[in-house]
Amino acid sequence: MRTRIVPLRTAIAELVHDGDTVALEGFTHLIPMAAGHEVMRQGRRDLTLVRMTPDIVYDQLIGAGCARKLVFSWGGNPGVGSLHRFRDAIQNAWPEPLEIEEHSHAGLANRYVAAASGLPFAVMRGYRGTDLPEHTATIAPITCPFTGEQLTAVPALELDVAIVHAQRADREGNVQMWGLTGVQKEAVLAAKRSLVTVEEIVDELEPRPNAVVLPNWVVTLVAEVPNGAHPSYAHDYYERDNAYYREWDAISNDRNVFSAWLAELREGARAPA
Amino acid sequence: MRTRIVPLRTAIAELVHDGDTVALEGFTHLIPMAAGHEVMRQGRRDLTLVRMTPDIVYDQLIGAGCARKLVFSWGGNPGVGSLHRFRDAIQNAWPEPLEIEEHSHAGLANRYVAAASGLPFAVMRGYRGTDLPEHTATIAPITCPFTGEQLTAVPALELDVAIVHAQRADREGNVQMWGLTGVQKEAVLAAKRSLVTVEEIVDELEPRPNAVVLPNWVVTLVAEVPNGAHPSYAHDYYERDNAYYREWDAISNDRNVFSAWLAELREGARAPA
Amino acid sequence: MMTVAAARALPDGAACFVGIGLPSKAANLARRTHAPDLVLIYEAGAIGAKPGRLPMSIGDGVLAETADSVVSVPEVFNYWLQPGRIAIGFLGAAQIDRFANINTTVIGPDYDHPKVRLPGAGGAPEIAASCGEVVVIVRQTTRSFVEKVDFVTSVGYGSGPGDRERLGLRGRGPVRVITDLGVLEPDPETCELTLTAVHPGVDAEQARAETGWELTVAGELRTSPEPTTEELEALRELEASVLPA
Amino acid sequence: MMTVAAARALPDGAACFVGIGLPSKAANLARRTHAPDLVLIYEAGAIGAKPGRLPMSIGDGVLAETADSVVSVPEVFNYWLQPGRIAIGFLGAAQIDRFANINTTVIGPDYDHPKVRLPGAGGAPEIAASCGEVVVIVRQTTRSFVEKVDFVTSVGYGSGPGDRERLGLRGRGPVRVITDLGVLEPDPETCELTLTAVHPGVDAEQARAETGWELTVAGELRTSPEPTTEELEALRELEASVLPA
Repeated sequence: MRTRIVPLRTAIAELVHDGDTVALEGFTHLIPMAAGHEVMRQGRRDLTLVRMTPDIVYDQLIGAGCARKLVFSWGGNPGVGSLHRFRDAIQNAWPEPLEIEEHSHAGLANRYVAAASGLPFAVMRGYRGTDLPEHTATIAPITCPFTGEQLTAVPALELDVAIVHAQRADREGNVQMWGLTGVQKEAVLAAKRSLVTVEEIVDELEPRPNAVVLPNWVVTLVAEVPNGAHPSYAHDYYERDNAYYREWDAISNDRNVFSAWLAELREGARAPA
Repeated sequence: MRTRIVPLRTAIAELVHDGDTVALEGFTHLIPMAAGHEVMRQGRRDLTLVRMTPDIVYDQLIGAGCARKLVFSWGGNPGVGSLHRFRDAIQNAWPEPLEIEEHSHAGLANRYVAAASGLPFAVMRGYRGTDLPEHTATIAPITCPFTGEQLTAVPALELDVAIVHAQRADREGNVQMWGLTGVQKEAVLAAKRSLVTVEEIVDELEPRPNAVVLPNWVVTLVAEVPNGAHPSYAHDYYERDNAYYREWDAISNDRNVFSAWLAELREGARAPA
Repeated sequence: MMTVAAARALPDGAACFVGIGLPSKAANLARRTHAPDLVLIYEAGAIGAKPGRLPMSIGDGVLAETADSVVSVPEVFNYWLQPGRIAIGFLGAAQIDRFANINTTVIGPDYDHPKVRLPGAGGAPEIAASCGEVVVIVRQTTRSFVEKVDFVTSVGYGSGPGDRERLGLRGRGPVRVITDLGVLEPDPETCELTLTAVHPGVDAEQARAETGWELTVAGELRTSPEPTTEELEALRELEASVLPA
Repeated sequence: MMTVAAARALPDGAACFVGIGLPSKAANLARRTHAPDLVLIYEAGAIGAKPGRLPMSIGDGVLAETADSVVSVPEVFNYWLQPGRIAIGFLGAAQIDRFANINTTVIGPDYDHPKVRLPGAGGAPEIAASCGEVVVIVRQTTRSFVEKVDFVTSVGYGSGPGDRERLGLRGRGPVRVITDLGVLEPDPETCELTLTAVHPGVDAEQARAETGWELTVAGELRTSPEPTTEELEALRELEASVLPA
């Protein structure tokens, strides 16, 4: 049961099905943008999309009508402002209604940890006194059996598919990423199936500082997608394209401009600039 | 509140008090042996000693009468056999009775994690069907508030002092260790006070693969103790002295031989070979 | 002035949990002026970041390159924030109320049909709960300074004295709210935010006019010292250091 | 022969949680013979270790140097073992009973005053609970093969069929007990350990004599194939590879 290395199109077709619960993770760094675009191209629907920081690729997926539900903890265009497609979906149900399940970062991170750990829930200090538990069913009180102290439990976030982007994989499908690596390991370990897009396939993964290695026996598919995190960045490969994040503000702020962008994306092999 | 760099003798005198709960951690690798010897030299008593794998340094501390209680998950001389002083304390109360609190590795590791996380307990799958809960009070059932599934809770293991050994610290007291790093980070974060003995103090900690860095604001004291993990090993500094582990079997197997060894240790600045 | 005042609130050597935007700018300004040993912690996983330029996002590469330690996001929250190891948390707000509760979730009374959907919680609820103390930076207008927030994303003092203790929140809560007009601090008795300082050229009346509740003004209202030449220069350098897009 | 038989029990490509001593030797032998892609996981934090020589301890430096990934001890147990990602767990035992329950804690009926104090649980209880299946290696004598263990450190089949499910243990449990005399497997109906193979030169009577309960012998008792030249050579090389002390 070794990882197979396949083209991105094949990977998405094989792993992501309508109605799946899917996380594309990457905390500002190494966001699997190209994989998200391929999901839009293949027209997946009714997805439950999960992501701590839905930013422009989730704005795009929501605007493209791929999502039925969003599980998240912070939705914005970092350094720029709002996500207009996300707002339009919540405020005006365009292009269709979007159910939301809202957590804090700590809560969502612990939901991934619980799933990666094979536990049904995680315990944390959090949410107490906030209005979140009133609107989010996946938050519950729990009492310490030793001290009687009241804490908060959140259920494991089990995924059908996790998609992450990394700098490298070797020919056997072992994956290496470095720099800020967020919750990517937890997301992959929380998923039944996983896809890692990588900047390049190399002969050997030489050890590096601050590297996370995912052994091939926990990765389903690898696809080589150079520049696959653009406009986010890939540490030691390319910088964040801050201009694109600002451009997105204009593209996404108008339904017609966005729809033209989406049509172009669906026709082309690459995301329109 | 920056880390101070002090001689080992000063560090033990300042941090370890009679009756404290103290963990010397290091999973086969980087065991803080020299620090343990200094605790014996200074004649600390009534300690609650905590360690996943009490091996020869704990055998020594127990034989020296420093411990009132041992919290552990596996006590043996790895690759050799039994710990004779540990056995003699439990089976014959020599040199005095030793209370024990016994866990599995997974349980004890999670107790450190809970304490490092500022939580009163951790949740795990474990212990069910074993005879451990009957004898260990710090194991309790807990029910998932979402699924109703029954799991196991273990309480946070809060330490007065954590002592670990690392390869390096810089002059500001930031600590770097690499190779197998066990539960050392968790132990330090679980403790009110911490001591890190290091092979050397360097000007700068250049980044390395598989390194754990403890920033100086979570480390109380650093002491430079070259060879301080002998007879265990320090990755990239020296190998494990397997012969010493075998010798220890003979030294520890006889109360008189052990007592002579202890007297020599207390007189000398270095551990007798 | 708001950035300078916020930077001044950070004591040298403290560990500080910073969000991107104004908090990050203020924290980096502090590092370049009076607090060179400030320890910056970013939720993306950088412990002890020392960025030479101003990061553009919370996960900017410069944070990993200059950090003492790079850890996973769950570790940041579980091992570093949750146990109360971090002295100061730095938060922004869309709305803040009389008891310093913060809203970054929705504007409007109906969560399911919000007037404006905001980004949401992010790391804020646990920062507000667990940091030793919290500093809030927010522009002061009647839209942002409200009697009661539409949604409690992060707890300040709840509905008044004793609420934090009852909820088991272990940090002290917001000790200072820094605005473009001045500084507000909770009254030690009532926990109500009170105007304790105005910036140069601002008077209490202006601050009261931009506050959505009957703002109490401290008996001894201070005026913030003018930004020093050193502070202004450091700020200019910092702003110039942002990478060209 | 015991080591060779144990090595044969490991299918190529499987992830295998190995303790030090006989399990580690057998797993490394398997890697050098029929299972070059066996993934070795050591509790000290080495995921996918490929030691060129035989490690002396569970935390031997060679494990970190050759591993695909080095992780913390809590991570090994929480992210890798507990969710059932590891196909095979390899355990030793001081005592094992009719239902394959294992004791490595104390010998004697009184925990507080044991006849012999053993090392204790280590990683075994959770390996026995969570690995896909468990292989046990232990020398067969009436002292080690007992009707009922003095202390259940790690659960095999409890008191019989259905117990694992009742306890919520998600792995299949011990599927094979490899001794110096032969191989025992749980009966599919009763879960009782049954002799299914003897090593060359051993007969069922010898095995029954060294078992502390009325040992059932399988209808078709196999004889283990003699160690091949390749296996013996690999074993010799492996033993020679231990670092000089």
